[in-house]
Amino acid sequence: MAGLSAGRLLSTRTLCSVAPASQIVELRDVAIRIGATPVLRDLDLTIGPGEVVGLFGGNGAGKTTLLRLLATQLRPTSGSATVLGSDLAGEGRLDVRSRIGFIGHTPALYPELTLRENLAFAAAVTGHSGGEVDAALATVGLAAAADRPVNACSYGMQRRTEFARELMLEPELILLDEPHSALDVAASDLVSHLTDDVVARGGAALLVSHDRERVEKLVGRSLDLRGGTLA
Amino acid sequence: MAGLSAGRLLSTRTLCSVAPASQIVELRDVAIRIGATPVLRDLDLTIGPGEVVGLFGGNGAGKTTLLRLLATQLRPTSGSATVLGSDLAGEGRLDVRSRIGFIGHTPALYPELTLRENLAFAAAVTGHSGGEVDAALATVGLAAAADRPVNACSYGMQRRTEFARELMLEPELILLDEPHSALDVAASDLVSHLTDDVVARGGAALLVSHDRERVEKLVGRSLDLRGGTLA
Amino acid sequence: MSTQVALWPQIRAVAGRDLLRERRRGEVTWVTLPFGAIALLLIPLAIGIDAPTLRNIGPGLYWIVVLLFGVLVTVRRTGAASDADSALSARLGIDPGAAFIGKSLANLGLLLAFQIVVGAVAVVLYDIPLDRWPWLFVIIPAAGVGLALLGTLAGSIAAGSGGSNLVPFLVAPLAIPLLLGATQALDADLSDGNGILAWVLLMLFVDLVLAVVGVLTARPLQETQ
Amino acid sequence: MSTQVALWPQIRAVAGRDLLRERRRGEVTWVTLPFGAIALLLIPLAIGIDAPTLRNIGPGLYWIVVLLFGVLVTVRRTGAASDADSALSARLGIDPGAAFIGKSLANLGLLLAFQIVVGAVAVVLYDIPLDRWPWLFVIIPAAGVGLALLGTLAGSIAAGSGGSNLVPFLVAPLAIPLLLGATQALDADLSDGNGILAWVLLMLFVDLVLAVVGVLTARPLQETQ
Amino acid sequence: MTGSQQTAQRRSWLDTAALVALVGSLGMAFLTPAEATQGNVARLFYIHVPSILVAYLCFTVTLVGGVAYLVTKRRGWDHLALASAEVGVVFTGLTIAIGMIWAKPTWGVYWTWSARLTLTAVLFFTYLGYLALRRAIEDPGARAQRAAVFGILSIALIPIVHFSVLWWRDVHQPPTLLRPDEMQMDTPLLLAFYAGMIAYALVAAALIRRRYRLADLEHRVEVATRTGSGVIAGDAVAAPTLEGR
Ligand code: HEM
Ligand SMILES: Nc1ncnc2c1ncn2[C@@H]1O[C@H](COP(=O)(O)OP(=O)(O)OP(=O)(O)O)[C@@H](O)[C@H]1O
Ligand SMILES: Nc1ncnc2c1ncn2[C@@H]1O[C@H](COP(=O)(O)OP(=O)(O)OP(=O)(O)O)[C@@H](O)[C@H]1O
Ligand SMILES: [Mg+2]
Ligand SMILES: [Mg+2]
Repeated sequence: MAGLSAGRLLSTRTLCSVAPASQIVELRDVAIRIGATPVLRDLDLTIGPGEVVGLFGGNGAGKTTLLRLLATQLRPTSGSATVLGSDLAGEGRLDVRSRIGFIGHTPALYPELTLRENLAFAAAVTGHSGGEVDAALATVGLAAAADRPVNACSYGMQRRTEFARELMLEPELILLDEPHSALDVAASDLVSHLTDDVVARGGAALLVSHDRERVEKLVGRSLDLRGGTLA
Repeated sequence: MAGLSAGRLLSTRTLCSVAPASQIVELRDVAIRIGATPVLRDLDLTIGPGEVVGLFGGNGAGKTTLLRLLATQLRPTSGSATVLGSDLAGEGRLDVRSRIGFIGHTPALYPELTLRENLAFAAAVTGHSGGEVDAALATVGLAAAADRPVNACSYGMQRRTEFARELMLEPELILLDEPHSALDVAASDLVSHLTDDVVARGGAALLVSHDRERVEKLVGRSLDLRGGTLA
Repeated sequence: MSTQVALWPQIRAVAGRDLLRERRRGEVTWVTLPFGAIALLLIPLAIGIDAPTLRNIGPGLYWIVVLLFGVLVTVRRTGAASDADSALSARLGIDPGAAFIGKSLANLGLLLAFQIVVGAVAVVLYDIPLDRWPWLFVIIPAAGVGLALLGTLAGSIAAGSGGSNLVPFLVAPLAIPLLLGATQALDADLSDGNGILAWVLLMLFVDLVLAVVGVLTARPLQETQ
Repeated sequence: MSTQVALWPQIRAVAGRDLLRERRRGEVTWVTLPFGAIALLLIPLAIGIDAPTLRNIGPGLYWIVVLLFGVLVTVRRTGAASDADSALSARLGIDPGAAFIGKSLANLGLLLAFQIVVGAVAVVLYDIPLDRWPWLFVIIPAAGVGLALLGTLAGSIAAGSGGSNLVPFLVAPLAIPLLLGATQALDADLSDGNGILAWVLLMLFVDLVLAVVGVLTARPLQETQ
Repeated sequence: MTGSQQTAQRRSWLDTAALVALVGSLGMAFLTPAEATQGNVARLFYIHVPSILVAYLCFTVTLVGGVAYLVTKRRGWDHLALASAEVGVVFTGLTIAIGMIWAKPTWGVYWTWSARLTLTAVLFFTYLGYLALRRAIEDPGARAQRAAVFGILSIALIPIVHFSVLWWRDVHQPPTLLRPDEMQMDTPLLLAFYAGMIAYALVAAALIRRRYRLADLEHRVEVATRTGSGVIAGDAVAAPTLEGR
């Protein structure tokens, strides 16, 4: 248990200590219950490097739950789940977190801090520089709004900031939950820009959406979640 | 100032004491500042009974701000603003609140309460019956999930619950902020169902969206918000 | 299309909602209440006093804990107005006066439970003599009502822009008469019921003032949110 | 694609974030701190005691207020993990130990400010004699460190499922030695520095234990959130 | 050995030893000479003190089990922590009950303000809290980890309870037994005390063993039911029923 050795505090840390995985996501016979409620069952899913996958399904089907599993926010109740070579049931999942990008329904930003402060924090804990922060904000078109606190920004501006964060952090797996919602016409290309970026680095992307027409243009493979499992 | 007479507490209350307005929304030369920041200016807008209006504009243009003004959550900084015959700058706006429906970016639901409890509360304070609650939940397809707490429901389920609330409360003006986002394919007709419902009662609807193609099919008139004002 | 909504159902719905949310979250039951009991326990350990003195100052300590933690009960998270919360209140157009009374009733229920449980702990821990226990049936509710109203008022002031910074300054001066009334009414030096009565009347007067002020200012306060 | 991130920048970033958020919100400055001072003022009113006694038990009351409100400082809203908050921590993969230390440092800063301001109020209000004031430069930080660590630990335990209900049970036992050390170290009965030293050492020992336990359990606690 | 065989199992040697030792120690407690000032009531000492010391021991085992679980992640350590915490709570309760019975004739009240009494109650409630925490968390892994942390932190109370009589002025007896400098007891009394210690320790061990088995069975049931199928959460959401479509 690496975490129990206090010596780690004094040393530096290797985020990528696992061997490069042949597959980015590997789920085998995974089930998830939340409390007593079964949400997902019999899930088998493999996503390899360079893949962009679309995930569709009705409201409450379990799409967000699956993304949260892959983002290490939930643990599988049973089955074997591996992301970037790290077992999602074990403690090792904490170490791949910084390599997995996630944009969910609710913006994960500190409401009191400005957009720049939010990104600067993300940069500081992941070893990126301040220059990258400004570059990312400029990419998403928020350079002029960088010093506005998040709670004084529109919903779309908050989502754009999350895209800026992911562009800056360069994850190897990006999970996008309804990425087009709240982005205006000019910004909607951010989605493909981000997935292209990740894929170009040998990563993979998983996109959840209800707008099949629009998203199927971006993905190489589509999955349907129905009855708690992939159809 | 009706609220200052404690006698009202003992009597019953007439929510619709104003005379039926000829226009549902009337803004003349309205400006809104939040703190020191000017967000909207020179706004002129009239929406009559039976109208369904689409509102478009880029991220941060001020669409949500305009809806919040009409929902009496914000007050105009200058200009004259009337909704359902009630002046939005004055205290009377408190009395038209129950007649204005609003579905915003973030679900306005109590996270600890179940879907049914949330609607039952809304019903109780507006004088609707428990039967109407169940009917509304059934309409949006959530009858079987009615006893789940909001924080154990997916985002789409939460938004559907808000549609159920508005169907039950039968507002005379309905304000929808990106109504299609989070609704699955089967549920996306809820938007037109709700606006039809309001319009059929002589009300009006205002829809904000980034998906112009989809929303222009539903609306009779489109507005563009640019540079803080309606183009 | 005119809807007639009586105020009493609104009051009941608001109080019911607050109590239900608290039951689901258990913030008062599981955090505030145990902390209050633990505070009672820590105080004598910190000031290191003996049993007789403790019996003497016990009631005062009890009321202090009720006051300080009572404020916590009334400004608890489920009671506090979050963004979604205030959007919902705005949507439903609940009468501000009815909302004030409903919230105060819910607060009162929680406060009474808090007072009784923590009171039992105080009696056991500090060995407080209960010679004049019948008065408690007046004093505890009178203090509870006052604190509940005060807390609700503080909450609605805090909900306004920039207002939350001023809550402590507002609560303290108004809490002092309540605290004084409650402690003096149980003071062992008072030999007759009349002395108690005067303090109880002071508390009831404060309660009345708070109720009237609360209802009358509910609308203007709501309006400036 | 391996990224090497040293822990010290992470610690600094976390502490900086917490302090910045608090500065923007002003929860401690404008709510907790005034309430603490007001509590000090109300206690003698409630227990109705005279100046000499007050001078005696004053330090104890001060420490009680620091403890109770100190816990509030550390579990304040900006420090508490909201949903978006924990989603973000999960996204960034901050080292759990570094996060623990960073948060504790921020808490320590706020607590020291609280201790000093409320301490000044206590000295003025209660006329506490400060014969052995140089010791304060050890005792106040020692108590602050302990409470800061304790609060952070309590916060991360509360962040998990079902855990928040138990924070009071956890804080109390660990707070007792801190409280004891702080009050005894300033007890007027101790005539020599040795007596004080023993209590200060007790506090430092508790601080050390809390720091070690906090860092070592950070990972398992994070993992179960 | 299957689960049903385990539960149906006859009393083991440990159970027998515990029973014999318990009877023996109670016998010795009554054979010792009556105490000078308090008389027979002082015989409660032979239950009061051994039971709290055994409770301390149980809570220490909970700590050890917790640490070992965190290091090895072996389920068994968590079962041990749970079992010994439960038994410790029982023995703490016994100490308090006997103490209160003892207090009535000697101090005139069942309970009074005293640091030791109060802190013993805190000890009792803290470990009740430990057990409550375990009930509150559904996920077995998360439960074991959080409980372990709680068990580690709560151990701080034991020295506090023990030293409380020295740290605060107290009506309760100052230490007579566990004093580093000298023993203040006569030999027969001391023998009866040691007999009590051994007896209660054996009783605790027997109870812990049984509870450990039970925890193991509970865990197996949990695992077995977890993979069973139920109604999937998403099936509760239907398509909207919009009339006139
Ligand atoms: C009312 C509840 C009581 C409680 C909760 C209580 C609690 C305790 C505890 C926790 C200990 C073990 C302390 C340690 O060594 O760590 C203890 C020891 C002891 N108790 Fe009590 N006690 C109570 C009443 C009494 C009474 C009424 C008497 C007799 C007058 C008594 C006599 C003793 C003695 C002689 C010891 C052994 C002291 C030593 O050698 O350390 N207790 N008690
Ligand atoms: N509290 C505030 N203080 C300062 N500026 C604010 C505040 N709230 C909103 N704004 C600004 O007002 C502008 C309009 O915000 P609004 O939320 O109305 O945009 P929007 O049109 O709804 O955008 P989106 O499509 O992203 O939802 C934004 O530029 C925002 O930064
Ligand atoms: N904490 C919880 N307790 C019980 N059930 C839960 C909990 N969280 C989620 N669920 C259930 O799990 C199911 C899947 O939720 P999820 O958020 O993954 O759906 P989704 O596919 O993302 O739907 P949407 O399209 O509406 O976003 C839902 O039916 C929901 O009710
Ligand atoms: Mg979802
Ligand atoms: Mg908007």
